[in-house]
Amino acid sequence: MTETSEFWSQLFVFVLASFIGLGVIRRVSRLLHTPLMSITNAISAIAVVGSIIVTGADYPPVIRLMGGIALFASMTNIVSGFLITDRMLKMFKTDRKPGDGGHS
Amino acid sequence: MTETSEFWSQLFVFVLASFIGLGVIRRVSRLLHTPLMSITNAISAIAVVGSIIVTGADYPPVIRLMGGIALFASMTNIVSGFLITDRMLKMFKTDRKPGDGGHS
Amino acid sequence: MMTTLVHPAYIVATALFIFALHWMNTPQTARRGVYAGVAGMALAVIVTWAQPTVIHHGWIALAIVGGFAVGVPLAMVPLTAVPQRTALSHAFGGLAAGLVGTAEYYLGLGEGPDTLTAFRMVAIVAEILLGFLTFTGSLMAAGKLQEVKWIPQRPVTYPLQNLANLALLLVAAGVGTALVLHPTADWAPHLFPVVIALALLFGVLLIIPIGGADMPTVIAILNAYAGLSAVAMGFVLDNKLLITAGALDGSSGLILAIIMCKAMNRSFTNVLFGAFGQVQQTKAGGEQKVYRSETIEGAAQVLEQASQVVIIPGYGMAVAQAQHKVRELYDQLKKRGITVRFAIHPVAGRMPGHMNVLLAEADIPYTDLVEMDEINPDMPQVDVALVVGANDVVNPAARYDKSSPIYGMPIIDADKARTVFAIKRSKNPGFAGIDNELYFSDKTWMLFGDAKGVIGELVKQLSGGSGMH
Amino acid sequence: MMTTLVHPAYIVATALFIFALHWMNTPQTARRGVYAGVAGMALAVIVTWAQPTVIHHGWIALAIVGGFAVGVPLAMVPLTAVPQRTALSHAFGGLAAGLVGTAEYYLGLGEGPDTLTAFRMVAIVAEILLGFLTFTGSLMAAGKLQEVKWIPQRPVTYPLQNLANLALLLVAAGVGTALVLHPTADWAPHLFPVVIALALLFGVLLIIPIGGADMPTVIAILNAYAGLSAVAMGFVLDNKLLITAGALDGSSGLILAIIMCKAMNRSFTNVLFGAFGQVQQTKAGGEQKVYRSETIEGAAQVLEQASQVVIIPGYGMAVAQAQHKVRELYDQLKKRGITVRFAIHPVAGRMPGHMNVLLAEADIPYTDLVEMDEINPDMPQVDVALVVGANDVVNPAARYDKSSPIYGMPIIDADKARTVFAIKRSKNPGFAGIDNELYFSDKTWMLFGDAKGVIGELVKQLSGGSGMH
Ligand SMILES: NC(=O)c1ccc[n+]([C@@H]2O[C@H](COP(=O)([O-])OP(=O)(O)OC[C@H]3O[C@@H](n4cnc5c(N)ncnc54)[C@H](OP(=O)(O)O)[C@@H]3O)[C@@H](O)[C@H]2O)c1
Ligand SMILES: NC(=O)c1ccc[n+]([C@@H]2O[C@H](COP(=O)([O-])OP(=O)(O)OC[C@H]3O[C@@H](n4cnc5c(N)ncnc54)[C@H](OP(=O)(O)O)[C@@H]3O)[C@@H](O)[C@H]2O)c1
Repeated sequence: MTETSEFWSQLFVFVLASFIGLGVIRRVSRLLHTPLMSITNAISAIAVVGSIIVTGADYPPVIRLMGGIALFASMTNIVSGFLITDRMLKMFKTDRKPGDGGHS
Repeated sequence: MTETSEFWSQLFVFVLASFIGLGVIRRVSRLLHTPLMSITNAISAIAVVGSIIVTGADYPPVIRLMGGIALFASMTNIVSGFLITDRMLKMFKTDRKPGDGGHS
Repeated sequence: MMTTLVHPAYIVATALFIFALHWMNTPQTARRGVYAGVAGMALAVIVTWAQPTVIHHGWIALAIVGGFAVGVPLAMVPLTAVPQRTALSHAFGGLAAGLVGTAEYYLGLGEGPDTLTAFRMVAIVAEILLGFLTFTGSLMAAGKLQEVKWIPQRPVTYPLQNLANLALLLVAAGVGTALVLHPTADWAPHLFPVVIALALLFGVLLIIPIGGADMPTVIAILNAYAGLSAVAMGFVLDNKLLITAGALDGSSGLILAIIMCKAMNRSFTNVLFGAFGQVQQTKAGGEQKVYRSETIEGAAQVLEQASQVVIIPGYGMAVAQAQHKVRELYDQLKKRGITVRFAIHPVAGRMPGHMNVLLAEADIPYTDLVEMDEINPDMPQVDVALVVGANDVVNPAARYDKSSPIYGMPIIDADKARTVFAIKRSKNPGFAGIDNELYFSDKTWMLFGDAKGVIGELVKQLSGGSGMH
Repeated sequence: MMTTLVHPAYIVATALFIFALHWMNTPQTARRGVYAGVAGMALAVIVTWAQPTVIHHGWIALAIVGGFAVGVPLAMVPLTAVPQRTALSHAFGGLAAGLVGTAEYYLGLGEGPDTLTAFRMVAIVAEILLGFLTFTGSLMAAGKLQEVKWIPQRPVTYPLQNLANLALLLVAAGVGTALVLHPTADWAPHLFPVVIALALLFGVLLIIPIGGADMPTVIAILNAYAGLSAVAMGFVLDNKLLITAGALDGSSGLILAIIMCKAMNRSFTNVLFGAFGQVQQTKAGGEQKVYRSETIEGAAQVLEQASQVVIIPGYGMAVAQAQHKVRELYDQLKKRGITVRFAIHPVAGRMPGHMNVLLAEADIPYTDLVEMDEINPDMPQVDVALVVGANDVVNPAARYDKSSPIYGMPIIDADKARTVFAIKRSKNPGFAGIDNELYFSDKTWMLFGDAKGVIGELVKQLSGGSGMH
């Protein structure tokens, strides 16, 4: 598969993914816009796969160092992103149970 | 790009496209399920692009003949599919205008 | 130049197709959807035709002209024939996919082994299997719907049928695998036609045991197959536009099939292997219960007195082509300040959305077409429920009679209305082939006769009588 | 083996991510969404780590441990700090993208010209530009939201600012183009850091002129940038999982930004280049109109008499952390059989959904949180509208005063209620920096003081008084 047609197939994926993104996000409940922000953070930290390769492959240390920092940054987003999302979502209840639902 | 990874990128596209398809079709108005059937017919006749290549390229006549028949078949679907869809959709009105809206 | 243009063009076409289906979500934007679809299609065709590899143009032009010559009349069929037309177009789609797949295989043979990689062969075999079985299967379905003489309407069943079909499928799969493993073996070119033959045969056998009335569901499933065959072609040609369009088509077929099965409270397997239509044969005929029929005059008077009328159309209205008469009735009643609404059951008629299209054709505002779930709560307040050639979709047995084949299927609560008029020609049952106690209820009055005729009479009465008011 | 496993794994991960966002469409399924997201992420990480090309594991493990060490505490921040945390995570995301892009470039240099094709270079340059400007930009935004000393809250403007920024952008683009055309020229490796520097600088300059209160919108836009940089990385690494996830992130940022701008009736350009917060400076201070304030006792009595109470929370409730007190008030009133609902304005607070999260934290059932459009029709029947630290979102000037900066922004019709109580600390204006005539209307009574304190008092009154009923 030639280099250009590779680009086009990537662009193709990007277009389809954007359609899905716009379609799905538009239907996210307004109640959950704050958690939405944090979960998309976490998901876009999928960039971590790129940094894993760079960090772990047999490359010059300086390169691998860059990868390592990137990996650390992404990992932070993943962990904090998912955790805080779940923490917020835990709070949403229909019927009030006495006591508090996860004060911070 | 290797042959297998080409396959995977096609599968990837297929998965994304199915997500879009299910998402979009589920929201089609119940009023329009009959026109929906005919317009999807027409759209899936995009297979025409395959037959155009086969028919027009410098291939042995028997191959090109198969392509030609396929092209004819797809073309029929495109034409009749879009035409009948539009014919049906023309009929849907909110406020009645006297006289008929496209009797057949 | 053209070769580079093809990629962006295909992306644009894909986007246009997605918008086309997206805009079908409301009648206001639906026609825009058609234009988007046409634009995408035109773009794709032109760009492809302009490819440098395309050097012979005669046949292409010829095929396109032929496509128009056949396509235009095919688009003019009466709306009652839409199911057949749809089936036919699936046949064409399957054929196209099968032929291109075949061509690709023999081309690959010419170019030598490296082109026919295992993965490519899998795609090709899948393409021809799906393509050709959709071809014959859809032809059979179209035939049954068109009620062609030599195609048996009633399900044809024989012992071990499903087993036989399964065996056939396995053989086809086996031969296919052989081809995948040794695509260039000298016996391969001769084995390939065998796969085609098996696929064609399988398509026929798949449809034979299914009753004519189940065809709409089958058509939706064949629709999904046709879509998948287009996807397979996309894999063979590494064309993502094909893959996407095929997937869209496939999802549509799948979703419609599911909706129908849900609304009929049946499962896929039951539709495909249940030989459902048989019930029709066994149960039909011989009711001894008493119908009470009403005269046109009487019915007309009751209608005039009503303030809330709900018309429940069914397959019978389609058969009788009564929608235009129904509209005249609608006008007459409206003139008298009576609120008239139509109760639309998801599977009334013989295809999804059947009633909506017919009534829209008769120029009835779609704002007066109410879905089952919305109208049922109001039924108790309704003075007159006028059942026009509907049967199963108003059969109360679906609510409680566990033995009934339609048990559990949601229905329109016609029996909750104060008075019910039911128009049908005879004492014969409907699609499900079972009695409908609604007709024997003491609030129901039958108006026997062809729907078109009966309603025509009603209109005459009302228009005639209307002067004296 | 692992190399073949990576493709299906990535496809599954993609699907899981899509489901994760899909399930966010209702609170019932939202948590399932989180689990799906975690599963997809774990799958992707494990499979990638298991790739044969990955031979050094020490640093990876270290970085992951570090990620947890920093990530867990970051997830424990108080909800009022969520905007800052979000901004910070965009900074991290941008940094990661930028670094990987840089690494890829220098790796490519090593492998020779054929790897650094034009298209690949475009992707790399886009990645580092987006990545690094998102990095510094988000840091600035976080700083402004955290109200860090040495980052000016108020917009910093200077003549020809936008022009200067534009020029800078053009320079960066120019240098980038040079790199794309001659990626392996001997000056290229030295020019590359220049692009990085420019991107970092641009990120700072982009944020400086924007007022602290506009940060939420800016954050959403930076969110979109972060997503796009992930997409660019996907292009560089030819990784479709990255492209998809990035696109999902990008759409989310875009849509949230649009929602906010719509609800504030402002345009993107106005937010980005309008230096909006300035208004705050010019208009703030010096109202001469008369406020009529009410005593806690009085307010408590009126509340007790009411049968319909609507609480309208705003940024002030967040600042005061008053949500738990608000809940106690809610309980007190409910005990008396009073219907209490919360009117949620789409941009109340400082981020989308801000109020919902705070009230949910206080364990108030989200079924009592009503959106603006739903509650407004009921406002005339409401006995008491209790405004808790909200200002702009209840400012009637938005309806008619063309000169007002919030003109045209949809508001909650607090002024339509029979009686209005407004809790705020001072006579200072809100985010938009303008007077709010609602406070001077003859049906409004001010309860000056910190929201937490005031509501606490109210609750004391009611709980104390409740005995006598
Ligand atoms: N819509 C779909 O997608 C779909 C798909 C598959 C299956 N089905 C099935 O089709 C059935 C549809 O229910 P339905 O109530 O609409 O139709 P139905 O149950 O098939 O009943 C149609 C009725 O119309 C009467 N009729 C036929 N021709 C007539 C004419 N010219 N004038 C007056 N009456 C006439 C028939 O009685 P006479 O013969 O006595 O006149 C029959 O009782 C359901 O069982 C559904 O499951 C629908
Ligand atoms: N939500 C978003 O996504 C978003 C994004 C960007 C911009 N915005 C803007 O932010 C604004 C939000 O409107 P809003 O009405 O929620 O907030 P606001 O207009 O900013 O008003 C907040 C009010 O709360 C009062 N307050 C502050 N601290 C308080 C405390 N501790 N106790 C009691 N009262 C306190 C303030 O008055 P005192 O200082 O006198 O106490 C102020 O009047 C809108 O203009 C919106 O456009 C929102």
